[in-house]
Amino acid sequence: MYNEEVIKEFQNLQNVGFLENNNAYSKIGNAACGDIMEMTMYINPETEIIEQVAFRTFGCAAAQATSSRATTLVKGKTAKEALELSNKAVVDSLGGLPAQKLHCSVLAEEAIKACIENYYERKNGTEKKEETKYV
Amino acid sequence: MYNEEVIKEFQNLQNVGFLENNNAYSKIGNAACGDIMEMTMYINPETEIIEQVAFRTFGCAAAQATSSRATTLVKGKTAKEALELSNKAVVDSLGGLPAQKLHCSVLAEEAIKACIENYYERKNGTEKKEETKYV
Amino acid sequence: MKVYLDHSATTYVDKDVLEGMLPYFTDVFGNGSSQHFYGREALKAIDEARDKVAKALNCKSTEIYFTSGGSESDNMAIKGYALAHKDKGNHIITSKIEHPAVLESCRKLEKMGFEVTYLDVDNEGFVDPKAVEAAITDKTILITIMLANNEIGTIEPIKEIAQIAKAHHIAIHTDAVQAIGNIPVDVQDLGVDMLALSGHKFYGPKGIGVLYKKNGVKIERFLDGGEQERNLRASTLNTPGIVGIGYAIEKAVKDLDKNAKHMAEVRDYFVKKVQDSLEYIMYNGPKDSSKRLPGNSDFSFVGIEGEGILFHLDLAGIAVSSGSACSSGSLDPSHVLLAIGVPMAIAHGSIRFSFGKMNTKEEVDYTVDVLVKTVNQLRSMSPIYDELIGEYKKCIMKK
Amino acid sequence: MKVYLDHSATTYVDKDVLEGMLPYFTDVFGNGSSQHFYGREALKAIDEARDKVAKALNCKSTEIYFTSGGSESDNMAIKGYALAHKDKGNHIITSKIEHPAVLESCRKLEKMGFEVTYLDVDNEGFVDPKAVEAAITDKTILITIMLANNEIGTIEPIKEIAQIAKAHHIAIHTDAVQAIGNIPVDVQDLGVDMLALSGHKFYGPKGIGVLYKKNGVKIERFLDGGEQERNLRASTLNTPGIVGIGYAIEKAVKDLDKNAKHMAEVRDYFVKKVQDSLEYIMYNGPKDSSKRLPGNSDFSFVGIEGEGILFHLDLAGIAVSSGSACSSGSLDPSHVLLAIGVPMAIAHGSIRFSFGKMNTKEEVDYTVDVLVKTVNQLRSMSPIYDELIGEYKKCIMKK
Ligand SMILES: Cc1ncc(COP(=O)(O)O)c(C=O)c1O
Ligand SMILES: Cc1ncc(COP(=O)(O)O)c(C=O)c1O
Repeated sequence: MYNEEVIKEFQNLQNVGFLENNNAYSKIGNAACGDIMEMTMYINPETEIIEQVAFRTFGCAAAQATSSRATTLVKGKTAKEALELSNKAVVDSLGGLPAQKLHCSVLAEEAIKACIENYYERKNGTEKKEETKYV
Repeated sequence: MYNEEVIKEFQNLQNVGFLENNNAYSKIGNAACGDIMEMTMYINPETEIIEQVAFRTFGCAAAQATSSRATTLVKGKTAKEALELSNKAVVDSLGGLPAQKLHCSVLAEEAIKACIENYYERKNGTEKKEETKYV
Repeated sequence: MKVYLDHSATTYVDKDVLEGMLPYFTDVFGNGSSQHFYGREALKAIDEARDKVAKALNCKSTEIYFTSGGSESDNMAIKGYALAHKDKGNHIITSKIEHPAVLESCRKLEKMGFEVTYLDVDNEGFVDPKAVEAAITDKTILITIMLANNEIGTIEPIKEIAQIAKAHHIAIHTDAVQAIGNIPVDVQDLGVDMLALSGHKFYGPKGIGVLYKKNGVKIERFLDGGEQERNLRASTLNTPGIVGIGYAIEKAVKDLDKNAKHMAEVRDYFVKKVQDSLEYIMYNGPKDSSKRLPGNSDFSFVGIEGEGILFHLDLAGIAVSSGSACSSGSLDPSHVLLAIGVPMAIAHGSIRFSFGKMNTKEEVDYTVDVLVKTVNQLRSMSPIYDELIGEYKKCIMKK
Repeated sequence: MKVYLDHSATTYVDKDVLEGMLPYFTDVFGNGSSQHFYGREALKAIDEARDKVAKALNCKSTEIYFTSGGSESDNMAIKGYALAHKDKGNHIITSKIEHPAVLESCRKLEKMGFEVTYLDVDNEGFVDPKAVEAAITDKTILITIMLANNEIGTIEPIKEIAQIAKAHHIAIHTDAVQAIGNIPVDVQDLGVDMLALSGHKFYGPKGIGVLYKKNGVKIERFLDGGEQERNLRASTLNTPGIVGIGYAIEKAVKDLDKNAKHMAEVRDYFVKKVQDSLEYIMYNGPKDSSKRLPGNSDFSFVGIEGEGILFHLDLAGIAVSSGSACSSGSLDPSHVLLAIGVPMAIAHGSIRFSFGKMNTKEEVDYTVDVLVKTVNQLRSMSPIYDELIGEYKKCIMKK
């Protein structure tokens, strides 16, 4: 059901992991629904360019492939540019996903947005710690 | 669904026809139900032996085979003996019939009984002509 | 000599159709719902078959549902639509000459509080579109009329009836089980909402059927369980059957003209020969060949009973049907023949000869030979032949 | 290397079973209801298959009904019995871990005014006969509990439950789709009134199933139409499918001990290897092998999501199932795992490995190698592995 491109991405996931030196963090989703996405970035405070990005996920193959692809698409872009990234662009770049898997691609977009929001919150000192609920 | 014996009887029907010189006649059944049996006999008035018997039928293969067999079974018997002939005996002599065809064998028994009754009625002058309804 | 003239009861699976099915029993055996190689391989074959069926019927692949046969397709369409729309109304219109799969589905709905109008047909089996329109009430939710009759071959004016249904915002289902492979079946052109097919009537496998359901038409699920067939028909997909019906329908449509022409020619040759050789017979169904299935012919032989004829032909290697295969073993004469006005006693002496794409004129010659001998023999031993000739004459005069 | 470990989803048709079926597509192609040579030939094969099934289940041939699969058999039994006995009561008892064919049939009945008790199971999936008895009211007409579960292999105490049903004059149906070929299935010994089978789960064809119904037990017809199957299941008989299921069940019963022993051995070898190689896993289902299907194993791998595992195994040529094949594509974790108390997030990381009669220990070695690598890789990229270990410990303590 997945196309070649998705399978290739899944077999060679990019930017997997956790950046200790992050200045942007997000964790979204719900384990009870089978989807958790965690993202860390290092965004250059001068240029606002996303210099490093990493993700970890508890999610299906589509979630893994789309978050991998999404991270490669935002790496090297500015935070502003990254905010423009739509899940459609990620899916298109992978050559499409089965209909019932499209919702998974939204996770990557949401994680990036939440991550960049977190960067601005931290910068502005407005960050609030929320507990993740997963059961 | 029919056994060999029934098929053989069907292919070599005995006593088919109409006896012009009959002294016993019956016609039973209902064409709307797909079953009509007509029987004629010549019964020796002295000995009461059924010397000749013939049948015609508008009916299925089972009706044909059982009436053929029934006539061979009563031929040469006395009217009294013939009245004892059960449809079971006819069916047994043919080695059995499919369950949904058993009712057809009753026709032969009934035709023989009606025919012999007709013989007695004619003899006693109590015969009444009835019209056959078939539609 | 063996002559099979019962193609309306069932056909054999074409050799190449069977060959196409074979890998799906043993090698590509996965469950089409499984998320792995074996499942995907099966699903691919299923998708391809679905596309073939959709192409043949001129609709979208998402409008094709695989079932276990024509009967299930009829049940699913009729009960499924009625139950999903019972808030809108409780009236259904059908005809007196439908297949039992339709009639019995309607009877089941009657038990549940629905009302059903069983329309009369004329003496050739035609439903009158005006009668359909006249039967419509504000409670009518569904019309179900067959595209072609299985006993007497009548091709119903479904296109006209569908236009009436549409004008009144009523859904229309048609049982096309006997039509496919014999006449064009284009759901757009017909304008129907639902349509039923059965694989074994057009050289495909038994135990597989199709329901076409226009997108947007809501029905309640009939077979409950897993989420197969877009959650409308549970049960593990029958891959070999589905692949088979796909190949069969592709072939049926490709060869339609050739086969129909051939069947009509052989059938017409047969009908003429029978009519030339025997008197006091009724040729049941449409006289106009263009309104009759090309392979169908049906005769009543006055004065004799059908099973006797059938059995004599059978002993001579000729396979035909008295009434429809379904009702054989039952004692009632065909409801279809009664509906077109054949008197009861004459209806009992009826035989359907249904031709297939491979039948020949030589087979016809042999069959007519045996038939004529049989009919004459049985008539000679019929106690009511003369009386039934009278019935026959009255009936002919009425027509 | 290709390894098929999804035999509970479906099996291939055995070569000799297929060979037995082949003549019935093309040569002996008649309609089993037809009154001629072609029909009789087909009927003879059907009768023989019916005898084989009856013999395998230890019942009379007149108690066997052929359907289109396990789902239809369940629908026919449950809805058919309920509708035929609605005057006696409107309460049905089933369990929370039934197959969707049973659960959805029950839900449909609820919509029609019936009441259904969905019994809890213990943490190995067992239905407690005492709970069945406690659930009985004076309105209870039917109990339907599966003989063996398709996900976690639990063999339910049907014999005991049937005794309770009998004592209360309540009918009992059992879904034996997963049981046949794996454990003995004897309807007399079990004491059930109805029992469902599906051909493709024991090396027979897809699209064919069996309903055993004890003589005297009344049900309403589900599939309406012609008078096939003693007027209880319409539609032209699927001769090749019926012949196939006949051969398959004969073989399944003959080879039962050998196959079950082999499967249990390979399965046990697999389970031990997995348990020795990975920590924080849950082996779902009965620990006692004698109460578990010999080919079944089911694991939850804490901290990761099932599809990822399934996909990695698939890329390595290994076919397994996450949850049941039916619910794949859906987002809810298996209702069975939730019913036995697996926490939601952990249930998501579950895989069923179901073994067949031809699987080998070499295949197991390869599978465990790939599995261990996969689980470790996915755990390394899981953001909630550590947290879920906590969940897991709590859950284990509760048990
Ligand atoms: C007109 C018509 N409808 C429905 C059916 C039912 O098809 P099946 O027996 O394959 O379910 C048949 C044939 O039996 C038929 O001729
Ligand atoms: C326990 C159980 N019941 C019923 C079914 C339904 O069988 P089928 O899909 O062949 O209709 C299955 C398998 O899918 C099953 O595992």
